[in-house]
Amino acid sequence: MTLTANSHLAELYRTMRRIRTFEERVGELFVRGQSAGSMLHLSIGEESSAAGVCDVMKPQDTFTTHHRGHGIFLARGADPKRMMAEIGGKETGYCHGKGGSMHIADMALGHLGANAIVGGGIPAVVGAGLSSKYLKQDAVSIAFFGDGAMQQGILYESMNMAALWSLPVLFVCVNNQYGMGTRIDQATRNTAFDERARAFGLNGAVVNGLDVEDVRDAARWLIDEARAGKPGFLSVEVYRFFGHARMDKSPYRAEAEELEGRKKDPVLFARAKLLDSGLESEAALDALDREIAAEMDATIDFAVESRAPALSSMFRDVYAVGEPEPEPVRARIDRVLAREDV
Amino acid sequence: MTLTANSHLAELYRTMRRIRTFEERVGELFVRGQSAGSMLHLSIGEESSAAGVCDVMKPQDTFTTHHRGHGIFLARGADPKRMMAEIGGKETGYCHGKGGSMHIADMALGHLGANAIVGGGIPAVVGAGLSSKYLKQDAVSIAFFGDGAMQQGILYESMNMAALWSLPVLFVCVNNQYGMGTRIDQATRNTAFDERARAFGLNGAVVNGLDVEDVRDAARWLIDEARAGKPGFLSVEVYRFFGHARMDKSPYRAEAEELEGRKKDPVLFARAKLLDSGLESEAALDALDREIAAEMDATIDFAVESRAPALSSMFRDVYAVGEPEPEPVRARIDRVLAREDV
Amino acid sequence: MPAMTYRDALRQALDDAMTEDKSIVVIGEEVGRYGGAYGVTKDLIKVHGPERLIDTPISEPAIIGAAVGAAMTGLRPVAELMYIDFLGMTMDQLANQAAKIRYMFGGQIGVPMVLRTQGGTGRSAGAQHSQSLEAWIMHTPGLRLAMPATVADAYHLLRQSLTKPDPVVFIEHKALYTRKEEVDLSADPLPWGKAAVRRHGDDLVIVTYSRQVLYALEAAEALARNGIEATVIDLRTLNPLDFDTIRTHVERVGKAMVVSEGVMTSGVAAELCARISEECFDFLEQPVIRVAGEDIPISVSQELESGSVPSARIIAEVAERLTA
Amino acid sequence: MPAMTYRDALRQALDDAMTEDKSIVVIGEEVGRYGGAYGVTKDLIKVHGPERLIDTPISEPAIIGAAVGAAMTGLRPVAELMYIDFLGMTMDQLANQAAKIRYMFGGQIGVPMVLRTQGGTGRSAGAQHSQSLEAWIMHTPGLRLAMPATVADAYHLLRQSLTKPDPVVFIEHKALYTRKEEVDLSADPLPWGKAAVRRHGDDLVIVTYSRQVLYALEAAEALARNGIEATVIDLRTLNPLDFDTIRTHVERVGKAMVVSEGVMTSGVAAELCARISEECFDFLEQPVIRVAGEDIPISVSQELESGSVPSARIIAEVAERLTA
Ligand SMILES: Cc1ncc(C[n+]2csc(CCOP(=O)(O)OP(=O)(O)O)c2C)c(N)n1
Ligand SMILES: Cc1ncc(C[n+]2csc(CCOP(=O)(O)OP(=O)(O)O)c2C)c(N)n1
Ligand SMILES: [Mg+2]
Ligand SMILES: [Mg+2]
Repeated sequence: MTLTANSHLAELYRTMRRIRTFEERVGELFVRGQSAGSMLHLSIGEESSAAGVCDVMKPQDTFTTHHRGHGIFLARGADPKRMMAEIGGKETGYCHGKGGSMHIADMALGHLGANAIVGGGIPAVVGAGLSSKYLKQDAVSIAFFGDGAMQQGILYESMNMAALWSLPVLFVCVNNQYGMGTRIDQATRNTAFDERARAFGLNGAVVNGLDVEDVRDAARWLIDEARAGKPGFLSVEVYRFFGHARMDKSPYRAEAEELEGRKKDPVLFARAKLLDSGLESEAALDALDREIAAEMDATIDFAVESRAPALSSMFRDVYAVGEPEPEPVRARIDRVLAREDV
Repeated sequence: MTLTANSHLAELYRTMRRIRTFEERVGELFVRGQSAGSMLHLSIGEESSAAGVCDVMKPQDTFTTHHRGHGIFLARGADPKRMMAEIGGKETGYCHGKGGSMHIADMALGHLGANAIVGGGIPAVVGAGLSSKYLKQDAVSIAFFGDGAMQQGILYESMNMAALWSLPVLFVCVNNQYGMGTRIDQATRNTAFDERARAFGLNGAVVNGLDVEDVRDAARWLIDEARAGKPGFLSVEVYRFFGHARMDKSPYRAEAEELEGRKKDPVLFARAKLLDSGLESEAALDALDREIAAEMDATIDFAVESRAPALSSMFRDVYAVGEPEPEPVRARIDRVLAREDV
Repeated sequence: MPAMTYRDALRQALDDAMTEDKSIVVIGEEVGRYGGAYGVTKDLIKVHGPERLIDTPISEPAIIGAAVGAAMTGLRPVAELMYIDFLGMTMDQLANQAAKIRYMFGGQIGVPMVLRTQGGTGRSAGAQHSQSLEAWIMHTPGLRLAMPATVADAYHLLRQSLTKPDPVVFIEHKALYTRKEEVDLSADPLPWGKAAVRRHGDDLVIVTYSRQVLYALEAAEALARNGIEATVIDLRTLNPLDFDTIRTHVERVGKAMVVSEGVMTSGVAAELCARISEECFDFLEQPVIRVAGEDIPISVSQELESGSVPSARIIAEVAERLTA
Repeated sequence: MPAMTYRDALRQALDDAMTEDKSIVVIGEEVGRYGGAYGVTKDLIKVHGPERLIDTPISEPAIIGAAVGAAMTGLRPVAELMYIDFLGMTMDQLANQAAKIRYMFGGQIGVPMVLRTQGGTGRSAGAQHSQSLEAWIMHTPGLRLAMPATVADAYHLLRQSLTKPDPVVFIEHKALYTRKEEVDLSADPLPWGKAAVRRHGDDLVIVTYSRQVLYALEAAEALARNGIEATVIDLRTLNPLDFDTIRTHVERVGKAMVVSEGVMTSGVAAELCARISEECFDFLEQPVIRVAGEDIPISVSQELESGSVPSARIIAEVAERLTA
């Protein structure tokens, strides 16, 4: 690590660059036909939401993410190799190939799980907030989700409970302007989402995601408040640089809009800020970027070289170890067909 | 009808008195053991919400209600005999004894149905609004529900759609301060419900339900706006005079609170207003009340004397007439057991 | 032995479990101050406090979702759904989250929660408050399913459910709350997952659960007066399913009837009938007969309501023909 | 005859139906501008306009609820649920409202809507995007259920569904969209509710639906090479269920296998197995065998995913043993 890292912004930059590079490698894994399926949702363009919020989380804090959660998990400290292996459906992945990109989790890092159901992971943080309060864990629980989830009713039920019970909970909307092909103003009449949170009695804020330090500052306020019992909501305004998933070329948005949107690049912005302020040199940042590239290249090799899970592992972990297990269909049929020896 | 009815308020009074008296008779039906079950939710104390809103509805307008919807249906012009028969589970009821108090409906009056699911009838008005807009029916569709439904997520999904699509829809919360034993401030942090509606881009208003004319005026504004394409939300603040359902004695609220709450009586308030303003005489109102009492007495007789539905009607109306019908279990078993003659 | 109601046994189970295990919290509508719509949690708030009897807004999806999150972070929540009919709002949190979390996450963590609810007919509560939806649960891998028929099981199955590492859906029957039995709760309970043979007979096996156990026993008494002796099996839990007990008796007797209050088509009775037909094929003298709820919604009219689900009379009548 | 994909047949059905019946509107996520997550509604917005291809927010419960209300007031909505896995959020609106409205209201009105969705495995989409939940629907009185396996049925069943007075759940299979067949859409379709006998044989009857029809046919070809001739029945609709066709063939042949991609326990295969076992009891030479999805969630790992549901190979292997 050649970076002088004489500022915290450099750390944030590193986190964001790692996310960006990782996501690029996920794209490669897909192109090489080594990913488990094509439902891969890249968080390129959204790195500031992940880096900024996770930066002010404490070790005991917990979180859930949506389907576009690679960046958040990385920012929280995930091992990119185990992530990539999971995205490839491999035995060495975080979930041994059962979860994949959309259902990755790691209890050690307080990652209560990504979710393929839009809004599906939101109410869990209310429960985690209850645990924190009742068991005095001093943990804030954060739900990350997209702007699409702003129209899922369960969000308001969850906000309402968090406010009613004064729970240490934060709701973070990664507002990348689109849910698949639907622009936020095609999904709702009033896009000032913080008003909703306030109407339910929460703190609410909107922050431009261009500058990760702004995100971090907003998150710090809201997390501090949440820890003290006043839950909050934060919308981080970013732009989804690419299609919804790997197969989507975003034909529903104009190229001009995309070009404009991609100018809102939190990684490049942080880089420029570091250089402008003289905190880091171009050479040091280039070296860092190369180092990250190498690190992330290795994740592909790791994933590709890892084994698929053994077929027999299929029946594992439906229930806890030692509990009655599901009987394989084959075993059932064998018994029925073998009945002549009765 | 001996009432001079020289004012519209007198009409509203009549509507409210009919509701109150009807509900009292529902209570009697239950006490006499002639109701179908005990899940009867009286709207005594809430008459102004029903009378005020229905007063400004047009014939083509449609609506759904919650489980406490007798008053709304009556205000809309329902036949109290058929209502009482339905509450008794009788063949002569609106739904031939299948629906009962909580699932009563009448397409002729645009009543798209009461609902035993808190919030369950809300999204239907979005669909009715779509029909109205697409088929140019010029109809507003109104969802009536209790304050308890303010914490059901589907309400916000529905509000959001109504606002997004500029539908002729109105959401009316009959805020009787309680959902079963839970006071509104025990269910939510911020009880200013109109803020939520505005945060979703709807018109929002709160009105004190003491004076039915205030309710009517608020409803008129919101319904006019809705008809013109701006959906709205109205919370009518009333007090639930009695227990949640027939078995509930409300031990969770203080007697002093109940006595205070029952002072907020929209029926007596309208009566006093009529008398104070000299629009009606005490004698005329007494005569009206007696007339209504007699009318409602007759509903009990009608219900009690009506037949239970024939057992065979059980298999009717699962699907449309002429479509494949469900096979009775008995018929299936008969066939299986009669197989020896194959 | 003291007589106790089903309701009080449930309450006692919660009370005892909460006393022993401080991680248990009850979360649901009206579970605290009100004491539960059917009185099961009555006054528990006075003993265990409002932080452990958590009254919620009417937000079923988030109630179940919050229970999932709480179960993942150190609590053992008992989420109450006032009526099983509200499952339809919560199946995402239950079937996509609670049931699958251990599996999707490769065994990292479980969701030790209990979803308590009640179902069935008997109170003229109509189509949206009288259903028997256990088949949805039984069809969802990852969810355990307990349905007590007796007062003792109300107690013991709930206590056992509250020790399980995986989500348990615990379905009470609304018509049983006031049922009283003499019980000795200190007697050793049957193990979790084991069916109870409530009556022994050589002419017919009736396999059932929940309220229909009582109907089956009533029918068996009537049948006995006509010289027909039925074995009545109370499954107690549908997941795990104790098929060994079913097999033993069906193979011994050769005739079986399965009874479920749920809608017949694609219901629990179908699974039981299929399983017996497959596995006991060579022993069956007659087809396995399903006595189950009609393929229709439930009406408020008492006549239609009681006419649309099995009764002791119908069970007896069919049993008589089956053994003729 | 022109070759056409399953996807295009569905699209054509919607297009033709919308041209004929102006009350049809499509309502769902990404159905308009985007053209559907699987492309089924591609460019229909250009033909029929945005008032009839209604892009919605991501609000599944309200989408179904809005469709119910629209269906009661003059429209014939096609509500699209992008994945059947999202049923769990909508079962209240579907099972408590859509399915029961005609009944609860005493026959006053129906809910002529179609819920289009897709299910099944095949895309490494994981536990929350690969389920086969048709059993929940089949267990709900009031809902019709269609599941096309062929390109022609994709067209005709959807057209027929769009004339029905009651709610129809129409489940496509995600692995079939790109499947191509030569079809003559102008040929008379089978009536609604009638099963198709896709292959005739005297040794075994395989009863199935949706993608498993293709696997069964593939297995039957393999079996034929070993001299075993299977009848393959494609149910096409699960409600109504054409049991007469099943009965005719099972009674003729004496051996039956039922195949479903859904989880085995308490699933559609259970209903079919139970029904055949009851009704064809005296004709069965062997127990009815269920080949179905494992009682586990679906993994993203391709190996685990494909290993957890039936395949042509397994069907053939079991059939061979069953007929040995
Ligand atoms: C309940 C549910 N509905 C629909 C989908 C299909 N879907 C997956 S992602 C997505 C868009 C989500 O948009 P947003 O929440 O803004 O997240 P983003 O993809 O922009 O990160 C949709 C509709 C889903 N997975 N879950
Ligand atoms: C989805 C759902 N949850 C819970 C219930 C049980 N329940 C019936 S009425 C009620 C209280 C409703 O309160 P509110 O909406 O304020 O209406 P009110 O009874 O005060 O008129 C509850 C919890 C239900 N019927 N449906
Ligand atoms: Mg988005
Ligand atoms: Mg209320």
